[in-house]
This record gives sequence, structure tokens and C-alpha cells, in this order.
Amino acid sequence: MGSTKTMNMIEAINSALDIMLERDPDVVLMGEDIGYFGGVFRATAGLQAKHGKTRVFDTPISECGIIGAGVGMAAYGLRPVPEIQFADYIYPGLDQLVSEAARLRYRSAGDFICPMTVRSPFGGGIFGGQTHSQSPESLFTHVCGIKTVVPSNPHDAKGLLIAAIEDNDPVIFFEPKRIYNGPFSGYYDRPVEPWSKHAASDVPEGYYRIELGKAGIVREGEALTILTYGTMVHVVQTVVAELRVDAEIVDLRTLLPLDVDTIEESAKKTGRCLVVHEATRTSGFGAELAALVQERCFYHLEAPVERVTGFDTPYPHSLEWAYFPGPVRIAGAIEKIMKD
Amino acid sequence: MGSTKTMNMIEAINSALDIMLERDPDVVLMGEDIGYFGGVFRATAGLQAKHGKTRVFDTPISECGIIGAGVGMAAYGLRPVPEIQFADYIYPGLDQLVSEAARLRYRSAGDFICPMTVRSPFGGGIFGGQTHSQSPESLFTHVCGIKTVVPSNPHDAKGLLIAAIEDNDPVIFFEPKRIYNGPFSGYYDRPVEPWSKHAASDVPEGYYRIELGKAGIVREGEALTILTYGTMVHVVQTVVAELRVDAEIVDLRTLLPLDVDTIEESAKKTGRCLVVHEATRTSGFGAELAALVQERCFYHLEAPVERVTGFDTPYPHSLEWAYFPGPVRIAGAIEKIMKD
Amino acid sequence: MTSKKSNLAPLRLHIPEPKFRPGDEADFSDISIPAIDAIARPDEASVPADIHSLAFGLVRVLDNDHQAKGSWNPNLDAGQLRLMLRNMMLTRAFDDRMFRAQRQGKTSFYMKSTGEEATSVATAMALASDDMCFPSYRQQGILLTRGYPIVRMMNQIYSNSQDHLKGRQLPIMYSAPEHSFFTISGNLATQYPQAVGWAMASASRGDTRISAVWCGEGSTAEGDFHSAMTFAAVYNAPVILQVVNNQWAISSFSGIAGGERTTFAARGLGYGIASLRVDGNDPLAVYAAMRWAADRARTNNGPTFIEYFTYRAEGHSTSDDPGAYRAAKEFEKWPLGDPVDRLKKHLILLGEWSEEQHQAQHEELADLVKKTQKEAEANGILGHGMHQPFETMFEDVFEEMPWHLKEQCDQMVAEQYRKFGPEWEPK
Amino acid sequence: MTSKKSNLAPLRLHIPEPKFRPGDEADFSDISIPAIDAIARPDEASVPADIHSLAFGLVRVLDNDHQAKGSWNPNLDAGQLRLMLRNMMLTRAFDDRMFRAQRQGKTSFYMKSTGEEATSVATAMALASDDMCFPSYRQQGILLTRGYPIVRMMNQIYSNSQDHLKGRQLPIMYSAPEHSFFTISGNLATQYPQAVGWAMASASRGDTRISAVWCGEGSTAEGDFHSAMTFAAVYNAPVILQVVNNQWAISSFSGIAGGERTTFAARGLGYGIASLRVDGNDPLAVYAAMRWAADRARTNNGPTFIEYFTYRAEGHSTSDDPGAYRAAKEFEKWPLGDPVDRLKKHLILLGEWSEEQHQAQHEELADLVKKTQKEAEANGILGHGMHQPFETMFEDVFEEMPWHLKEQCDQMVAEQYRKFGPEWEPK
Ligand SMILES: Cc1ncc(C[n+]2csc(CCOP(=O)(O)OP(=O)(O)O)c2C)c(N)n1
Ligand SMILES: Cc1ncc(C[n+]2csc(CCOP(=O)(O)OP(=O)(O)O)c2C)c(N)n1
Ligand SMILES: [Mg+2]
Ligand SMILES: [Mg+2]
Repeated sequence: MGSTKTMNMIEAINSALDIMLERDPDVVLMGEDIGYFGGVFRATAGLQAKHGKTRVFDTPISECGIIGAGVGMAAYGLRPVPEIQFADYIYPGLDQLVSEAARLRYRSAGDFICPMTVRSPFGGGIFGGQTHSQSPESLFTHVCGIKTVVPSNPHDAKGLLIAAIEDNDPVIFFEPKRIYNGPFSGYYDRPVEPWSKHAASDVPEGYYRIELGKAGIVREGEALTILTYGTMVHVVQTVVAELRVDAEIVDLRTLLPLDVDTIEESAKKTGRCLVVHEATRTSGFGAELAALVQERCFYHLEAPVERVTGFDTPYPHSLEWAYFPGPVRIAGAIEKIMKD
Repeated sequence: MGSTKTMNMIEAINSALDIMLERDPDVVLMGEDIGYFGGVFRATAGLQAKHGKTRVFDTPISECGIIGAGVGMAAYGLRPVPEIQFADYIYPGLDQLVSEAARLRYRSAGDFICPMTVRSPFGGGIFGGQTHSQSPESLFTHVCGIKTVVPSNPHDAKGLLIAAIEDNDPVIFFEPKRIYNGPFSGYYDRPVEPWSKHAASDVPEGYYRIELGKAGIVREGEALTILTYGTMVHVVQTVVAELRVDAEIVDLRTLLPLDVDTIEESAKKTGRCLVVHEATRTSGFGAELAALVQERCFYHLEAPVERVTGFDTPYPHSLEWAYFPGPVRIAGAIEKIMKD
Repeated sequence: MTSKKSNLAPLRLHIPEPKFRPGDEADFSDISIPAIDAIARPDEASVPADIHSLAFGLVRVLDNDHQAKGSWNPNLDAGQLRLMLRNMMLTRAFDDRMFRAQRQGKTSFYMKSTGEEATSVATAMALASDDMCFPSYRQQGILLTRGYPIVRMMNQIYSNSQDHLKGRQLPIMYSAPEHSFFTISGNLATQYPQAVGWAMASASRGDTRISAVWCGEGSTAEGDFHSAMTFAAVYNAPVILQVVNNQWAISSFSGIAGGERTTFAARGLGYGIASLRVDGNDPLAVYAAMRWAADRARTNNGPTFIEYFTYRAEGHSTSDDPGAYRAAKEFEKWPLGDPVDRLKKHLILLGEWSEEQHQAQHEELADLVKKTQKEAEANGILGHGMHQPFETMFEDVFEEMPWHLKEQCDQMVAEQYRKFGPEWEPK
Repeated sequence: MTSKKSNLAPLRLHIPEPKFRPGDEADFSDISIPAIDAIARPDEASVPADIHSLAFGLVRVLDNDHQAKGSWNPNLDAGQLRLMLRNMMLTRAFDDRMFRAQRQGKTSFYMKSTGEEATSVATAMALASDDMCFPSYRQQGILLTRGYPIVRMMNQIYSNSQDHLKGRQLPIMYSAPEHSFFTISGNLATQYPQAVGWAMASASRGDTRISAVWCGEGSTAEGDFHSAMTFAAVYNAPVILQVVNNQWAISSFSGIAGGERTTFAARGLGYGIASLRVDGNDPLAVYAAMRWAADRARTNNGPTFIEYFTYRAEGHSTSDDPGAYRAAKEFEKWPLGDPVDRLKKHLILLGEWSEEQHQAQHEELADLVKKTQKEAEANGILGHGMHQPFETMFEDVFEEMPWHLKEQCDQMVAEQYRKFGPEWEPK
């Protein structure tokens, strides 16, 4: 791994891609505007110039084609890493993901596999309106045969992305775009804090992996368990500090396969559990988490598992801070759980 | 409503479509093979001949085009009722459903609406293999702006379909194909019972509606609440009869908007709750139901809410009866809940 | 893994690359501009198979000497020409002002249509006012041409208290049913099959209204494009399917969309749809092409596919800097010039316009837009409190609000109280 | 809602309708068959723009008098011709047998390729054995041509204990990587962009292997088709994109897929891809077209798009009855005849075959298939217990089984004990 460097999320992701392009000639990046331009969020900046046009290239605006061609490349033996410019635009490629990428190994009994990692910025908080803010992760967790990963900081982003690219199954890698440039306290009216002030911006320059399927405990605690991921990890941390509640905060990192042991152990220990995500509530991944926790820890629970989520509406452009599951919503839920 | 007639599910659906074509010149049916041929399951048999080719017509094999054109027709002022031949093939049209049909009213603040009902046969149990057996309903319940309906018998199918077509929002109407021709006990090795022996096959010949968003109580009981829908309503009934357990069986009928009052009342009364569906488990609609019930009835629950579901694998062709959440799986869960 | 047969040459992957990148001097001298009437205007009832060559030609009316010539000349009177010029100038003035408003932090986002105004304005003028338009995000010229109130557009851009769309949509995602303008989607090309469906519906009811749809050349790669073309061909739908080929899709040049091997207009041939390639910077050619297509549609001669060959003069949106991916000053070198400039010179040549009138109109429109902007800003700008009531967020998800949204709305209201104190009142 | 302008004629919606329906007498005399070499074979390095007419013509070799003629004649030797005939006859024998097996309740589903055998067999013979094939569900002829063990195909069809795909897939959804045959999907057209991606990968690695993909004319309407064509054109991928136009998609005739207005081959022109329309019932024409296309791909001349004009002689699958939607005996009247019959007559004309040899080979192949069927059935048929172990259901979802699948697997095993009693043993 060698020395470390201060990186924001974009730099960490760029570094992971750079290293994998270097290490493995089978790795190929493609997507809309990712070549010469380096991507609308700059995640692939410089990589085409460094690794060549046949390794890092622009594609037509066809998410179906991007993922479909990726499946074919993976079947050939490459490790494609397509980018979908915004998660909101993944639907035209969904059939290739759920009916093909996720099924290849199963339906061919291992004859053909699909080691493809689909990267996509997701989530809101940047005034992106309803088509640049969505969090569709729960859809993917319902589809068997695909892994779903969401990093919450530069260090994890790099290690998880490398592990995803090396994984022999398709992985959807959602990058919380709100925290590309700095962690987010949840207070949109306070100045943005850069990643450099956060410990997780200290990122090894070389190769390292963070195993998929393992959660991270961001804060140990006894009073309640908070299950969360992505941007919300930071918002939850702010609120927990403000409320001075002794919460155990679990950053799931991988939604599928889920680190059920860490979850179960924590929930049994604290007896109270809150799930926090930005996606809409109904049938969001919080539903699965709540169902699982009560199934497995029922007799340890002293209060119902609560969910703090986005509302069941499209992400509204101008009212995004009333929509966003921010500090007030989280604090309310924590208070309720602790009172129950 | 007038007189009644014995109908199976297909006949009841056909009758609903026929009546709506008759009553409302804005109703239009389209889909792959639904015209002259009357659909691969015969749901539209005879309707083209009766109502004309511009009201009931075949489409190119493009689910995106079918739903996309449907959105445009709805924006014009028609009430399109497209058929997607199998729910497994809905993904190429998903973007038009979730990003367009479900968003039209919201994003235009009511300028444009999408009164479209997408019919699609779903579920397994007919040796259809992994691409003719899927139950993707939970995906739609996560998408705000669309209603999800699943009938379990001829009487409901007709009344719900008429209500769906008259609804001014997009509705996805999943038809459990296993029970098109008769209810299913869950014992695949027993002879198929025709609908004619079932009370719900007594269907009014004329127009009637069953309100969307209202569950039906199939059996009243005190010992536990079973939440289910579609094919599984019948399998659950078989098992409950076999076990002689005093279960309250709730046929949800509409998954979104959900009849939360009926669910809450029942779960509070019995203190035990089982959810049964055929779809894969993780992030299936059962997760939402379990999460909701424990949120709202926690202090009434004497055991965790259990889920009986399909396994988290594709639907395997030859092993479908080991996959299917049949009587043994359901009985096991009931016994566990009652013991807890 | 790789298997190389020694007697065979290795395969090569071709990655298209634009001719010029930052630092290069753009030179478009290789773009060949056919003479006017190189292919004469065919009858509107022509069978698509008989007019393939139009997909590889270039419909032109305004010649290099600024005269209107040839069989496509729509012979508009001076009043119409001046109106066309005015609409294009208004669009440009509006774009300039709103771009600046975004730069001043008054809203989150803006997209200009500079250089492409003819493809919205001239097309809208050639359609009937109740023909239904399914635009992409760069056809603000349609609304301005159809007389949609400018202040309403601005209210939408500011997501302010008077925003008809209740602040829900990203700026410029207008919706105007009373001006037969469909709600704009952020998802590319989804409007294509919708426009076809609308036209099918109109035809099935024996209506007389047709529809027209626009997308960028980059967007033609989406599956929706193909579905739409297929449906339009199969059902002979009265729809005009248009591609604004402005050479760029954010940072990707048209070669990434398939523009290296043939014209975009050629896409239509494969479906048996009549297809035209048009000088998109020639407002009279654009008008003539749309008129031809609309007449076809109205007489049950079916769909027409049109490529407007034009150039995106500015950045993709306020979110990007074109200097990072293309040569500077490309627009100045664009061989087909600027539509506003070309129409102006034509009118002057006709003796129906003057530099002075032009300058005066330029100022008048700038003032109009500025004045309207003030009016709009009185209703609020983004992020400064004068937005729609918070509860509106929960409306219009469904026709009637279901219980779960009511609960969530109550929760949101309670959160606002907690946040802003007991004085807070839902507006 | 409808707005009718009194001076305009009402619009009409066109719904395509096949010429013949049950009860009608089919009559194909209006189908025009161009003379052999109406368009001569162009050089393999031709630029697509120069050979448009091929998309509207018909590549033919075997004439009505059963002679092989013209510039496309691949001049195969008698041995190759006999092998081609044998492969087609084997395919037909296999289809007949397996169709019957399904009718006898031994499996759930089957799909014949009767009448279309040339489009699989002749194409496979024209490719190198390691060129990668991305078939639809009706290209069993490729596997049989490439020498895939027949018993393995049958094991798959029966989902039996020796089914290489562990009973997971619907019958006929083969997978055979060692025969460069991609796993078949139930979802139409998804293989199209995959084949292009595979070819792009091969090209990017300087490999020499190309890919070929098949779909039905009905499936061309899917967005995947369009993505694939776009990607193939943009990256000049070494891929051969083929459409088997067998006139029917379940109950829908080709007009519902857009076949009324132009040829399917024309679809390729819009992308600037070289496009051929070929007599799909002429095995020598099919071979020649594929050979031409493969040579182009191998020499970095890029993708080729081919339409095989053929006819689906039987039902879509075992699940439908074509008598319910099309005229009886259409196949007998099909103007391009039957590929087996035509090649047989050609060989006889050459003096390289006889009716007796043909009859003998027919019987030999029927016997071979029957014998193999017995062998396969010894491994079990669907629904009679001799399936793969239940736990295999949980394998291959992921490379490593995650905890939740392990738990579910344990649960399934427990359920089997409960169901079948303590004697039950997981196999
Ligand atoms: C389905 C989808 N994919 C990607 C995007 C992101 N995106 C927005 S605009 C754009 C470029 C469009 O280019 P073009 O179609 O040429 O239109 P132009 O901007 O030139 O008018 C892209 C990739 C999107 N909005 N929707
Ligand atoms: C995405 C998708 N939509 C619908 C279907 C159902 N379906 C299976 S085969 C078929 C007809 C295909 O016709 P064609 O492409 O002409 O192929 P052919 O059967 O004639 O070989 C249809 C509609 C499917 N399998 N996948
Ligand atoms: Mg463009
Ligand atoms: Mg076909």
C-alpha cells in the first residue's frame, strides 16, 4: 500500500480505477463523457490520456448499450467498469443488468460469468431535481445475482471499488455524489467541510481492498444501533454528537450481501434500532433491514425498529431540504426510540 | 351489475376489458399478440373482432415502445391498457414506467396525467423457468406515483381491473398466471380444481368496481394474521385449513396504496403476523409489510413478523416445487409463530 | 484468453475522435455544402423509398449571398420573416439573461440554445398552434414563439412562489399544455415514443392535430428512439420526428453517437420513413422542411424524420465548460453560420430590415427580458424562501393523496415547526 | 378532447394486417424474387455507402432450376455440400423428435426451427469454429453443426440429472462455451449488444476471433437491437448482426415489426453498416453472405448486418397453434421453398446425391436421434425425480454462496425432509 495521501471521494475513486487499469489489462472503463473529458464529476479525469483510448472511452448515450456491451465484454473475459452518469438514468439499462448480468452465471451454470462493476453517482442534496437525485439501491438488492455497494468516504470508496472490480460477480457501485467533495453534516446552510479534515481522507496511494459484505462500525455505543450508509453516515454522526446519545453507528458499506452478523450483534446489544437512508421509504432498503432485525432480534428489542428515509415523492428541486432526511428527522426518530 | 356467470380469471379479465371498451371510447388495448390472436393467455380473445382494430391491436416487440406510446396516448386523453406478455419482460419498459408514467402528474403539476393500466401475467408454478415466472411487484411499490394491484380470483380481478382502468393514475396490474384457470392449493401433484367450484367465480356480467387500496379478509380469525396476495391466497387457505389454525387471512389486493387500517387492526387483534409471497425474499414486498407491522403494532406483537417467500435465486425450471413457497414452508412458519 | 491465429491480422478497436480538441484550430473546410436544389423538393405525397437521397443531401433555402432560392423556398412574406427573426432574437436575449441569472446564483441550472434557435422557432411557426410539441430541454424557442408568458418561464427557472410547476422540476423543464407543449423530462429521448403514441391517439380518434418531437443527436442512441421510429412506421403515425444535430452531446462529439459513418437523417431510411437532412441554421429551410413534413402528416402520408445540421454554440449547460473538450471558436468557423445573422441579412437584402432596426430590436428585447426578470424575481429566486408551500411536495404524486403521504406530510410539517420554531406557518 | 378542423380531413390510424388469415388461401405471387446476380457480389472491403442496394435486393445462389449460379456462389465442394445437407437434416430430425417428446409430456416446452435450418447450419459452417455465436432460441442448428453432443442437448431439454445447466433453464436454452455458443436468454434481443461488446473486447485485445448474433425479425423492435447497431457502427466492431426474418413473431406477422414499408436489411443502412438481404432458404446464399461478412469483420472492415428472408414452417413453439392466426399451408406455398429440399435437389443435379441416399440418411438420422433420446431419457425426463440435487438451486447465484442463500438452502433441505420423510436424502 505504501504511503498515504489526502484524497476526496473523486480522487480516491480515480485512484482505484487508475490502479486497476494499471494492474489488470482486462479492466476497461466506458461511459458517457468519461473519456477525454474525464466524466461529468471528473472521476475518470486523466485516465484516458494515461491508459489509452481503447481502455477508457466515451460511449453513445445508451445505458442499455453500455451495460449490454459490458456483459459481452465480461463474457469475453474482460472486467468492464461502466459508468452510468446518474443513477436516475440506469433504468434503460436495467434489463441488461437484472435479466442478463445478474443471471449469466446462474443460467449457464458457471459457463459464462459477468465480472462487471457498474459505477453510478446517486443521491441528492445538490439541487439536482427529480432526475439527478434518486437513490434506487433497494431495487438492486431485490435482484438476485448482483452485489450492491455504497461507500461513505474516500478510504472505503477506494478499497471497496478495487474489491468490486476484482469480484467475479456483477457489482453495482453507487457513489453518493453529495459527499464527493466533502462529508455532509446535514446542515445545508453551513459551509461545506472539505474531506481533508476527515480521517478517512487519508488514503493509501497503492492497492488495497476492503472486503465486500463487511460493514464498518463508525461509532461504538450502547444506547441504540443506527444502520445507515452513504451520505447519511455523516448526517447521522452529526446528530448523534449533538444529542450526545451513545449510539452505535453501523456503516453498512455493502447492502448485498449484507453483514448480518454485525447488525445482529449490535441490535441485540443495544435493543434499539434505527435505519436511516435517503431513498424513498416504501420498499426502500430500510424495509428489508427493519424486517431482518425484528426477525432475528425480536426478543432483544425494546422498541420497534424505526426508519428515517426520504419521503415517498419524487425529489423536489426547490424543496429539497424539506425532503431530505436531515438532522431534525433523525433526531426525532432517535428521541422516539429512546423514549419507547 | 345484473346477472352473474361462472368465470375463470381469464374470462373475468376479458369481461372487464370488454365492458370498458364498450363504456369508454378512450379505452384502447395494445400489446404483443393481443389482437387477432387474443393474447398468449387468451385474455383479449374476441375483443379485436368486436371493438375494431384501432381499439385492440398488436404491437411491435418493444416493451419500451408499448409503455412509451401508452404514456403519449394517455397524455392525449385516452386510457390505454397495454399488456406486457410476461412480467419478466417488463424491464425494457421500466424507464417509461418509473421515469415517465409515474412522474407525469407530479412533474407537470397536474398538466398531464397518465391514466394507463399495464396488465401483465406474473408468478410461477407453470414450469416457465426463470424468464416466465418472476414476481417483480416490490420494485413498483418502491416507485412513487404508480399503483400496484394483484387480484386473487375472478370476481376481484374483474372489479379491480375496472377500477384500475378508471383510475386517473398509472396502475400496474399483475395477474397471477398460475391461477388463471383454477385456484391453486399448493399441491402441484393434485388435480387442478376449476374455478367453477370456487365462490369467487360467480362474477356479475355487467360493470362493477372493487375499490383500489382496500384489502379483503378471506377468513376471519384470532390466532394470527396472514398477509398475502395473488396465488398465495389459495395456498395459505389450504394450509390454514389443514393445520386447523384460527388464522385471519388478509388478501391485500392492492399493494400500493396499501390498506394499512385492515392490516393494523388485524395484527393488533391477533398479535402474530405472517407475510406470504412468491417473490424473492430480500427487499420483497414482505419486507415492507414486516417493517410496517412491527412499526405500528410492536407492543401488540407476541412473536416476530415472519416471512414466507420464494428463495433469493432465479426461478429454477425443473426444481420449481422445491423453490415455490408451498404448504410445507407455510406450515413451518405458522408453527414457528404460534410456538413463539 | 486471447487467441491469435498467426495467419490473421489482429483485430483493432476503433474509438472515434473529433478532429479538433482544445488548443487546435478548428477547420471545417471538409464539410461539403451541396448547392441549393441539389435535390429538389419532392411532392409531399412521395413514397419514402423514392426520396432516399434527401437523407444524404441538405435542404437549403438561404444561399451564401443571403438570397432565398430554390424549390424549398417557403416564400414567407416580410411580416412573417420579421416575426421569425424577432422570435429567434427573443430566444437569444432570454437565454443570455437567464444564463447570467444562474451565474449570479439566482438558480441552480440553465441551458442555452444559442445557434440553434431556428430549429425551435421556425419549426413552431410552421406548425399549427395546437399541434402537440414534445421538446427536449433545448426548445425554449417554441414556447417563446407560441407566446407563452416569459414571466412564467422565469418563475419556473427560479422555482419561486409563482412557479406553475411548484418548484418540483429542474429549471427549464417547462410544461405548457395550453400551448401544446409537453412536460419536459430529464431523461433523454423518452419523449420520442410518447410523441408517437400521442399522434397514434390523435389518428385513432380522427382528430386533425399532429405531433412533433425533438431530441439531440446524442440522444438518438437511446432505445426509446428506436421504439418510436418503429411504432411511427408501423402505424403510419402523423408525427414529425426531429433530431437537432448540434455536433455535441455534453463533451462527446457526434461521432460517438454514430455520426462518422453516415448522416443522422439516414437513420429514418431503415424504417421506411421519409427522411430529410436540413441546414439547421437556415430558418427558411427549417420552416420549409417542417411544413413539408406537417403536410405529409396531415394528409395521412405518415411520419417524417428530420435531421437539422447545426452547431451548439455554447456549453452544454451551466454545469460544463466546453473549453475543456473542444477547440475554441468552433462556432465562429461553423460553415453554416448563425441563423439570426443569416435571416437578418436576408431581410436587409430584401429591403425589409436594417442594421438600425436590428440594433433597436436587440435592445428592445433585452429590455423586455430584463423587465420581465425583475417581475419574476419579485416572486422569489431559488433558495431564498419564496418557494411554494412545503406541503405541495406531497401533492400530485397521485390524484388523491394516500394515507402514507398524508402521514409523511404531517411529519414534514412537524419538522418545520421544530426547525423554525412555533412562529413558522405552513404557507 | 378531439379537435377537428373542418377544413382538414380526419387522421387515420393504420393497423397492419397480414394478407391471409385462417380460412384464406395463401398466395405469395406478389413477392418478387430478383434474378440471381441482379446485384453482383461487391468486394469485401466495400464502403457501406456504396452498396445500399444490397439491402433491398436478395442474395441468391441456388436458382429455380437448382443450379448454383452467379458471383455469390461459394463454390463448395461436394463433401461440404453433403455435410451441409446432413447438418440441416439432423437439425430437422432432432426437432421432430424433441417436439414429440414434449407432446408426450416428457418436458415442458420445445421450439422447432423447421424451414429455417439454413440460417443456422450454413452460417455456422461459414464461420471459424471459435468465432463466438450469440444465438436466439432457434439456432440449434449451430450446435449440431459444431458437433455439440446431441445427448447433452437432450439432457438440457429434459432438465434431467445430467443436464449441464442443472435444470435451471427452460428447454432449448443451451449454453456451450467450448463450442463458442453463448448462453441463450429468454429475453429477446439482449444478446445483440452483448455480441457487439464481445467483438469490441476481442478487437481491443488484438484477438482474431469475431462474433455473430442472431435474432428474429420481431425482436428487431427491441431497444437492445438499436443499441447494438449503434455500438457496432461507432466502434467498427467485428461482428455480424443477423435477422432471421421468418415472417412471424408468435402470432404477429412481419408487418407488425415494421416489415410493410421496407426490408429489415434496410435497418442497417441508417447506421452506415453494410447490409445484405439474403434468400434464407438458399443454404449456399446464406453461406456466401456469412462468408463475405466474416471476411469483412476479420479484416477490420467492420460489422455487417444480414437479413435472411425465410419462413417459419411450424408453430412458434409447443405453446401455440399457428392454425389460430395464419392461413393453412402457407409454408407449402412459400416461394423460396425449403432449404433441405433445395440443397438436396442441387446435389442430385450435380450427381453427388440421390433420392435413395437421401432417404437412407433421413432414416439414419432419425435412428441416431431416437437412439440418443433413449440414452438421454435414461438420465431422466422432466418431473420424474431424476433431476439435479435440490441444493444446486442455490449455487451459481454468486461465485461464493452468501449467508442468506446458505440459510435458505438449509431451510429447503429441512422442507424436503418434512415432505418426503426421514428417508429422503439430498442427492
Ligand atoms: C437517459 C439519460 N442518460 C443520460 C443523461 C445525461 N445527459 C443529459 S444531456 C446529455 C447529452 C445530450 O446530448 P444531445 O442529445 O446531443 O443533446 P444536446 O444537449 O446537444 O441538445 C446527457 C448525456 C440523461 N439526461 N438521460
Ligand atoms: C423482452 C421479451 N419480450 C417478449 C417476449 C415473448 N416472446 C417470446 S418469442 C416472441 C416472438 C419473437 O419473434 P421473432 O423475433 O420474430 O423470433 P422467431 O420466434 O420468429 O424466431 C415473443 C414476443 C420475450 N421472450 N422477451
Ligand atoms: Mg447534441
Ligand atoms: Mg420471426
